Amino acid sequence: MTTEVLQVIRSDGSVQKKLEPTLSEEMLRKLYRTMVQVRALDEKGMLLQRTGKIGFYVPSGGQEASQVGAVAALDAGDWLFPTYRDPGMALWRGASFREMLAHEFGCAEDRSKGRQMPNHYAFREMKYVSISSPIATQIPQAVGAAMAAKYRKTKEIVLTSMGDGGTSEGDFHCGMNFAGVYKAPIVFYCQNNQWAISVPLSGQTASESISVKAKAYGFPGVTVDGNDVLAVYSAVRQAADRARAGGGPSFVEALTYRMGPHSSSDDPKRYRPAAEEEEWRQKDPIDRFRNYLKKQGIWTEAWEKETWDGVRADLNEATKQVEALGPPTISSMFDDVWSSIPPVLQEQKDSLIEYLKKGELKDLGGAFPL
Amino acid sequence: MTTEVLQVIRSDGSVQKKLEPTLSEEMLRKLYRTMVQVRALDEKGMLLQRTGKIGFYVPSGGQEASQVGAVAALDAGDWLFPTYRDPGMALWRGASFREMLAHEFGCAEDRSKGRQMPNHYAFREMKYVSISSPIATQIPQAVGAAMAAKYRKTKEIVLTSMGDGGTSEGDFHCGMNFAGVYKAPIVFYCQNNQWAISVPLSGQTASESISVKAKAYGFPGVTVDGNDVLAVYSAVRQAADRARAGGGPSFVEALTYRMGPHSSSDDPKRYRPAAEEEEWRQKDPIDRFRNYLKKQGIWTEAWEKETWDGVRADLNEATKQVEALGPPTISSMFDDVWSSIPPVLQEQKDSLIEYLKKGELKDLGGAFPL
Amino acid sequence: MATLTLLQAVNDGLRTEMRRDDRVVCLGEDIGINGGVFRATEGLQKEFGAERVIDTPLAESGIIGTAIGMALYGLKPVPEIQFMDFIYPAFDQIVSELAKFRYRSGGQFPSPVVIRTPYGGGIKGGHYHSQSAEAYFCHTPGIQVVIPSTPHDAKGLLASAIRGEDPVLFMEPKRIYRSIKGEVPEGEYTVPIGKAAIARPGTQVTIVAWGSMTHIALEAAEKAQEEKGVSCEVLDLRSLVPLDKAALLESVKKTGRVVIVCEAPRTGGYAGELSAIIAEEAIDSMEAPIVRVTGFDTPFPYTLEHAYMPNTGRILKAIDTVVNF
Amino acid sequence: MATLTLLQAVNDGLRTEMRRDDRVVCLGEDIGINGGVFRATEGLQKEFGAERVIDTPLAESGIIGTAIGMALYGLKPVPEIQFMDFIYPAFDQIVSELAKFRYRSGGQFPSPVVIRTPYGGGIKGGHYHSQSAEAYFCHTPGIQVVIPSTPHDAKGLLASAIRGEDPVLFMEPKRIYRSIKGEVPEGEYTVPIGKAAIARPGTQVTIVAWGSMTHIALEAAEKAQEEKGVSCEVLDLRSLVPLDKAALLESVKKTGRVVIVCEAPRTGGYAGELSAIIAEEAIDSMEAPIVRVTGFDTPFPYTLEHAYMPNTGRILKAIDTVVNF
Ligand SMILES: Cc1ncc(C[n+]2csc(CCOP(=O)(O)OP(=O)(O)O)c2C)c(N)n1
Ligand SMILES: Cc1ncc(C[n+]2csc(CCOP(=O)(O)OP(=O)(O)O)c2C)c(N)n1
Ligand SMILES: [Mg+2]
Ligand SMILES: [Mg+2]
Repeated sequence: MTTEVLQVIRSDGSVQKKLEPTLSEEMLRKLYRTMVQVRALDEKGMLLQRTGKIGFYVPSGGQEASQVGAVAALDAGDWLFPTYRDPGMALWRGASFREMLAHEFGCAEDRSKGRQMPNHYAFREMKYVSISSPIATQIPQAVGAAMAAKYRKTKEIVLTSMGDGGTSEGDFHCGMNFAGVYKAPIVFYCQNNQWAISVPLSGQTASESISVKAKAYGFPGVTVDGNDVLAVYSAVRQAADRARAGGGPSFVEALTYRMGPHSSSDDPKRYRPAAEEEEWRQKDPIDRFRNYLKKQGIWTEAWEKETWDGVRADLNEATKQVEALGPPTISSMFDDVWSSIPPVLQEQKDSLIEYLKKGELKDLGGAFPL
Repeated sequence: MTTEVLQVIRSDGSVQKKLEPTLSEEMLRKLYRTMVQVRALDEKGMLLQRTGKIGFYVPSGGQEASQVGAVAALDAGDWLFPTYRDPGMALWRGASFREMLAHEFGCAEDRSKGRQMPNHYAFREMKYVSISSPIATQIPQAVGAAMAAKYRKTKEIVLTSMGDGGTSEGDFHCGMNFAGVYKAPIVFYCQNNQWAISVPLSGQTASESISVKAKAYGFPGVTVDGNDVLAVYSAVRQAADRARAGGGPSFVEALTYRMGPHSSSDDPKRYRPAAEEEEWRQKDPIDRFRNYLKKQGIWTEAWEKETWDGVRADLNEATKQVEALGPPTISSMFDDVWSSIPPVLQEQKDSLIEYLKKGELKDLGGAFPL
Repeated sequence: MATLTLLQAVNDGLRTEMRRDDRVVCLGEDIGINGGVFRATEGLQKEFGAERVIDTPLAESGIIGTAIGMALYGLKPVPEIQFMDFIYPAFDQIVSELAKFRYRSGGQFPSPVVIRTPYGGGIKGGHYHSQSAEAYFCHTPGIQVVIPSTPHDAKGLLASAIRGEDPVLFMEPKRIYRSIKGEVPEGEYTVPIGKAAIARPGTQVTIVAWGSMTHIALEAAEKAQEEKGVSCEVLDLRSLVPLDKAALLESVKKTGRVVIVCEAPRTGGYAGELSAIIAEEAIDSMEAPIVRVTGFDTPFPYTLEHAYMPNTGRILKAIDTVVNF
Repeated sequence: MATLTLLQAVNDGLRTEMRRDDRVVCLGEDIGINGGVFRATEGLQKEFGAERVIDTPLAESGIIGTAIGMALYGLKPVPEIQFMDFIYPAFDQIVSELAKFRYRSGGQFPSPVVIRTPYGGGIKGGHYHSQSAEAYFCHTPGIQVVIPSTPHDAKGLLASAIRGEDPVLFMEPKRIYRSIKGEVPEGEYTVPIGKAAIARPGTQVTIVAWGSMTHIALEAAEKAQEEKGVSCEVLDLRSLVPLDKAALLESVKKTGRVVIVCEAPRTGGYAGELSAIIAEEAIDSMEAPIVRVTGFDTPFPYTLEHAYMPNTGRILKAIDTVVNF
């Protein structure tokens, strides 16, 4: 059995008319621009890491279409439970480079107050839920939010993102099963980028596809070309409409590829053939979409340059600003464990601050404000 | 979609010839006798609990065919990772009533030394692995044993049993997925008795059947009539043969019904309609098999009586013997945490024994040997 | 005021808070039509419907995971874990997620989930229906650990937990679910989290306890008074985290002698933490070494549970030890 | 003898035991062709094949669950959990199953699994790549908790763990994976589990530590000697369970002053247990209250990790406190 793969834009940019979504030119341009933003942020992130300015970075190059196409198919009020490889979902919803970078630097201005590694964003007002490192934990949480939305009889739905590796965790199973039972308004969205660090898909599961797993929970699953932003958009849109109309959960698998290393700590040469990377380079999601925009008469050389130059200028400006920001205060370490600080923790805080005030700041490098 | 249900013995005892396994008369008699043993043990167990002689009991009435048919389809050297509702698997392999009851009473002679609640058997030499209360934990363990058998290139295979509720736990997913990836020689065996305490199947999963879940892991799944001992036998046998031949895992779902309460602590009247129980009573697995044996000319009134009388006599004799056995020594509480007792625990043991020797035994009811 | 069992007080507490605030939802295995295997949620589904009193599939990680999502959304979920022994499949969701959501998001995403679970030995539940796992959670910053020992506190502390903004592990001593009765005010009231109670005033020895051990400690204190004329103060911690250190140290400084009772295995149990705190901060007042009366470093046995669990005899012996030091 | 890093010693230890006994198999995420994300299993799959050095799907409960099954069957599985922060999905398999199998089956089904996992802070790993979760497992009867601090001990303790008959949690201090080097004998040898080591002899203060904290303690001890002339003994516990209580009490009775260093959150950490034991059993010898130098009761922060973790400055302050009491 082979799984059918939904595609809208063929590699030459021509289109399967029947499946093509009707999107405004503005929307198409925003899709492209956001994909460019993701790629530019990626380059910057890896550079900052390589030059020692930030400690870690998770690139998502190659997955621009699958991130951006999915979020674009939702309403602004829908909830996102993303992974560390979904910066595009935040950028689409209006996160600024400054906000993203303040997080990579872990500085005082970081929304998460420097408590998590880079790429673990959180944006409350965008309903972009705080990302966790433990894989797949967001999946049942997303189902809970969807159940809550249903209980409140709102029209909000939820999308949760995951990797191919993430489908192996017990929490994937729990979340999927609960959603099926409660007909929760949710889209399960898997970016199957073929690898979980060094483990290829064949080492992850023996199922004929990832989308077929939805059968185990009684709702539909489809597989789409994840490097085709319009295919992703269409599939997620359909799933979202279904959820919003009370039809319950759906599963969407997007076939894509992580072009870079798993993270700045990883070296993919150890485990995967260069030829495979090269093969996927030919399927670059930005190139593909550019071909489409060309065929639509939207794309021009000048607009391409303007887009990239604009994005890069924003990014460089943001980098400069963020480099000048300071780290969080040491006192802030004790905030947000609870809604208010209990006496035992207050004592710990007081004793650390008192100790540091007694001139022991050198132990901590000196540069950190109390 | 409705799932096909494999059946060999129709309710009147007539047979779907094509599917009928060829079993010796001796084997058929042993199947029947073991099913009778299970039912008799059940009656005794509930009685002992109701009269306060044991603290707890888990009946498995209604599921005699599904327990016994499955274990009978295996080789004696195959491993079992069962649940608390599988006494029939132990009885088939030769466990005596005395051994079973010594466990229900939690006395010194109990193989588990009185450490677990009733129905949590363990028989090393039968490869009947120690049963756990936490649901579904045995599933990945069973897969590990199967992987080990494969590594050792033996012909042993593994069967793990679970309830319908058990399929919802993360460990079900982990075990199934690992088995698919490693083509482990294992049979996943689900006794779908329609209820997980008070939760009906529809509240457990939205999938069209339980056996369809195997698709998510890339191996076959079938559904059989679990009150038809020959259908169970055939399906498990086929799955076992496949595993033994290197074909990897299979999933077998047996549709059955728990006729009694979930346990001696449960009252099913609170949550399920009497009519449903009545409907299933008509499908009694022992009656069904008796009809078959009649048609085969094996069954006689006299043999029926002899079987029941023999089983009941054994059981009464065993009960008498076990009632006379004493509890484990208090010292034994400190054994088997580790292969040998470490100093810190030795101190704890010494201090308790010393305290009890100082005449404080009354605190502990007095009746317990040190 | 009605006289209720601890179990009825929990039920009353849930009902009262659900009537008060439609954000409160319950979920768990068998909590609906069956009213929970102990009947703590009896009648709630009937009153509030199946969308607010939700029977779940058999998956604790799913229960806590979805509860977290509901809390992030703005509800006040109160999941039940049927026995505390079965909380471990949800350990990752509790320790990595529930306890850390507010912190890791810089305060953007609080997740106020109240996990209710019956815990502890003394009901002949054996290996897997008897554990007292509070120590794991006390060592997990970000989750409060609350354990009532009376019907009055059960309802009042549960109300505080549900109205609060922080995750709470609410452990219910199932051994005394039905055996301990007491006056419980009708309608709404709260008992603050983070305040210990003096269950019995005394002057010579402080016995620290929580949950069902409070009652064993009280029995021992009675006997010590009657049989030996020793006056014991019994401090019922009520919340282990946040700890009422002030009350603890005050009692200890008064008596100078301490017995800590904890039914969990000894090594790494919360009694050790209390002992360490007292040794560090009140050593000057101590007239004798602290004695811990605890479970043993073995899994929980079935037949021998009475030998495993702290009882009045062992507490009396500990009282002797600290008094005659 | 070769000079190896701690990481190389682990790798050497695994290879040596795998050569010695074909029952030994390794499994975990990315341990095969990739050699583990830290390279602890580098080259093993090449030497022993993919059936003995098994890359697994991404599911810790599956890893530990299958490892238990292998052990029941008669193998000696050595699963790796990629970071200790990710051990929690397997918590149920470890706590309910691995630790209890022998006991609950009356000794019929031992399950000698050795779980290796890198733990601890100091590598800028932030919230979820820095935790020291030993306390949870120390409170779980049935599993040994072993933590080496030198290459020599890493290999020797790992050999003992693998040859032993009990489940072991083998925690590897990743902060010093590469920074600590030392002489490691070639071929087979063992270091016994359950014996502490005196990492530095001294007379006035006992500093108790384990894992990477041993080296911070040693630095502090050096400085205390140099700067203040205070002689500190550093006791490296090496195994937390079973605890070498004799060695602990011997040192404490000699010095009368104790500092315990533990990088985990303070409340309920293993330092508290040690403090409790010392207070109970050696109070007569104590010249000053015990001081614990620990992480704080917050989740692990990223940017501020240096402020969170115990450092030489805080240990020196603690030494001052116990000396000047
Ligand atoms: C519970 C857990 N186990 C292990 C890890 C270590 N880890 C981080 S990412 C990763 C692979 C994830 O693969 P996949 O889900 O396919 O997502 P991708 O990185 O390919 O986007 C692993 C094993 C983790 N973060 N959490
Ligand atoms: C992890 C866990 N959660 C909850 C329970 C409590 N419990 C015991 S049996 C049971 C229902 C099991 O249903 P199923 O798997 O269908 O098996 P059955 O009892 O019907 O044979 C529950 C919820 C448990 N034992 N373990
Ligand atoms: Mg992937
Ligand atoms: Mg069932």
